[in-house]
Amino acid sequence: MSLYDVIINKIKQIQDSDKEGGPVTNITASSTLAAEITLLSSILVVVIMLRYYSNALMVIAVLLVIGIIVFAMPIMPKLKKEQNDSLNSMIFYAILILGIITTLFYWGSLNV
Amino acid sequence: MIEYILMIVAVLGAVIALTQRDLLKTAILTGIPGAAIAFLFQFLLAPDVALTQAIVGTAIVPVFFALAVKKTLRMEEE
Amino acid sequence: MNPLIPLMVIIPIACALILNLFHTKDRTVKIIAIIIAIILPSIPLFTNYGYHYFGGYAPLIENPALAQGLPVSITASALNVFHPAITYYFGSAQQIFMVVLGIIAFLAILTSLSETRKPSGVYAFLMFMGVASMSAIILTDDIFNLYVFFEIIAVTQVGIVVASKVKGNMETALKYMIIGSIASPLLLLGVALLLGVTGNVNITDIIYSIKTGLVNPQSPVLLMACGLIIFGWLYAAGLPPFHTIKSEIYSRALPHGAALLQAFSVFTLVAIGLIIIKIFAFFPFANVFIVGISVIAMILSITMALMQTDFKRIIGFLAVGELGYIGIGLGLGTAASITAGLFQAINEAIITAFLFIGFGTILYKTRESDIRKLGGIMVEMPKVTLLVLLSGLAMAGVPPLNAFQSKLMLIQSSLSAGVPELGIIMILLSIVTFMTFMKAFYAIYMRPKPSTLKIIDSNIPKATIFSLVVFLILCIILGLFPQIATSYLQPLANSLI
Amino acid sequence: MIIDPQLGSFFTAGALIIIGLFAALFIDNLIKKVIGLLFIADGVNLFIVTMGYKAGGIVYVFLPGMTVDWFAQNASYPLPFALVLTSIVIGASTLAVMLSLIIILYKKHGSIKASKILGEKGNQTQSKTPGDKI
Repeated sequence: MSLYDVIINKIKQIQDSDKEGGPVTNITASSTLAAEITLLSSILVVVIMLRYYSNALMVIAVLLVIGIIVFAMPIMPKLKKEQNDSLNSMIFYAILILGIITTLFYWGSLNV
Repeated sequence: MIEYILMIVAVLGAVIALTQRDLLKTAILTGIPGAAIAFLFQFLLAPDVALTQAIVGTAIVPVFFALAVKKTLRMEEE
Repeated sequence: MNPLIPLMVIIPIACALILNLFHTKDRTVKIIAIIIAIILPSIPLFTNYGYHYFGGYAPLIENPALAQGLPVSITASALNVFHPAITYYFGSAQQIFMVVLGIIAFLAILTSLSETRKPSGVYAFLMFMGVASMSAIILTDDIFNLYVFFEIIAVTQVGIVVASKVKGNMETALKYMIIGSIASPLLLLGVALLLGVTGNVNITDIIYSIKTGLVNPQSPVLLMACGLIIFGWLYAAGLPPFHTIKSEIYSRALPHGAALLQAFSVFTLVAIGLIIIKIFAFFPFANVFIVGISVIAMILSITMALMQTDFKRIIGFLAVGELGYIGIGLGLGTAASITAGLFQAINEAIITAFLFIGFGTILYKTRESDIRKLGGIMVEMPKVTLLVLLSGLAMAGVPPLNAFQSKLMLIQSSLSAGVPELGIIMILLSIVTFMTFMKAFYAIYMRPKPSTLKIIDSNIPKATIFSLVVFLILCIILGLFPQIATSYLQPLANSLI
Repeated sequence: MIIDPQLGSFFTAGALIIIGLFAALFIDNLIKKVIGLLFIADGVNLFIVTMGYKAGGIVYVFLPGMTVDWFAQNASYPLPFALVLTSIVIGASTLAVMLSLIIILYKKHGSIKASKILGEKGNQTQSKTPGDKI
């Protein structure tokens, strides 16, 4: 069994477990795979941008991201579940981001 | 001294309003922080804002909530 | 003083109120709405550049008659140049934004009037009210005025969603409103902190105070204000964490409503984004943050678009993802990148409206928006299919069309700014955008038709096809002659550096 | 130790904003959630008014007998108050829209719990006749 089959089967398994999405077709599975690859490759490129702050940090972050890729492979179904349409989770993320923004701008900017 | 009492009333009123199980009580208690803030505006040298807040915060908004509660559920669901 | 500048806001508001009066009188509504909608894009064409002071209260320096009797302590200080009135500024960039907004509004209103059998005065009221507040947000130079219209536009967007009869629209509207009620008081708090630090709500004066050292730029309160205004900006534009609700809003509106709603988001993003980079130019972290959140917006929205099965939601997520390009352009902060970002904003507004109205024809024919249940529409309407395909090509940035020019400019400016990674991400994600579009396009148009699909036997209205053709022509013109738009945008970008 | 009234007022405003955010985040009942949003708006209004306050000052009404300089030094700053008037009215009107939407949704679902009626659902939208009148 090649790696592709392993990943596709895992994606299908995860998508089967939530019944709301309807039947799992080849199109949905392969687009999940495409989304997964897009996510990982673009995150890797983003992480490389850390070199403007510090090279060592970039190396550590790249290794960390690669580690996450290997161990938590189908990230996209989980990410989709996280970004659902529930009001409570939307408010939670809004307030979380508000907290992050205020922290970054109020304290972080004084020393950066 | 009165302003400190008003500040405490505003905060406590907000907390008490949110902890009621009877939503109609919540709706009426919403007027307490509204009124306290209106008095506080008067103290903070803004009489015109205080007038508006007194009308909106103590009369209109609680009535809105009470009407909404009347049209929906009186008690909070489990 | 220029009397035409306030008319850009007043005419749509007046028209909205009149249309509300004529609700149920179909013919009157149709005629008035179309006449006013034609007038909308043409006013900015005939307006001279300049300032408009409401009430005529010009700054003292321009108003010697008033300044005569005042003590020297006022005329000699900075008060002499401050703007006492609500000020609207109309420049070349505002001109092209207003024209594009007017064209999109005209086509959206035209489509809505022709696709609905009974034109509704209330729906037209909401559309015009939205256009009016959007014009005010583009024109205003006063940050509190911006907040007021920000609230009006939020309520209008909710109204446009509630007025559509799409399933689940009320729930979405309430969610949008509740989240908006968290975000907009915090934007107001940001405005208030700016007011508290500088004692002013006029943007030009705030910048003057910061530049001339009347205010300490490193004051933490000012930085906090920056953070809160950025939070409000995220909500208005629909960048993360608000990308889910924003795409949901698009998918629960009617197609012409969605075309208008996305134009509102694009222009609000540009207007408030420009204010942020104008006021907080001294603070490089704001730019870094804008670039970061834009990249996150692009990645999250485009990957989420791939996972959706509802084509309205797919376009909704793609529309939010494309906003990231504009954010990157604004955040990089060079003259070339800001020009490219603004040009991308214009293209994005046109192309997404094109896509929404184009895919709206499927809803008109089948009342179905789930791509798993659709198929074989190409046979039914080959001409519209070609137009929709072209809109997708435009969004992906295929050469003769407009987004190619703006994306190329963005990538070039990111290279010359020394951040080639952003260019790589932009190329990668525009390929994935195209792939997402092609997935939906294949499933809807080219797959064999499922037997359960019922196609309603009515022709696509002429007005819809006319709108699509106009959008296509705009795309081709801007793609072949990008300097038409960029020459208008460059002065603004240069003034920001 | 007694704190300055202006500072105390700022703290009250901050407390109201935080109570509001807490209610919006953790209370599941929609009406209470909306009350929380009202408290956020109230807190922000109080914050803005407090900014215009001047300790030991007078109300910003120019009475005969005052000189311009004395008035400029002692009057409170009226611009924030003008903003708050607008903001109070906007808050009340958006509140009315939200409550009416809640009433409509209650008639549809028979519940006002956010997790029940605004919870996680499928992403499918199905359009009814878009041609119908609104």
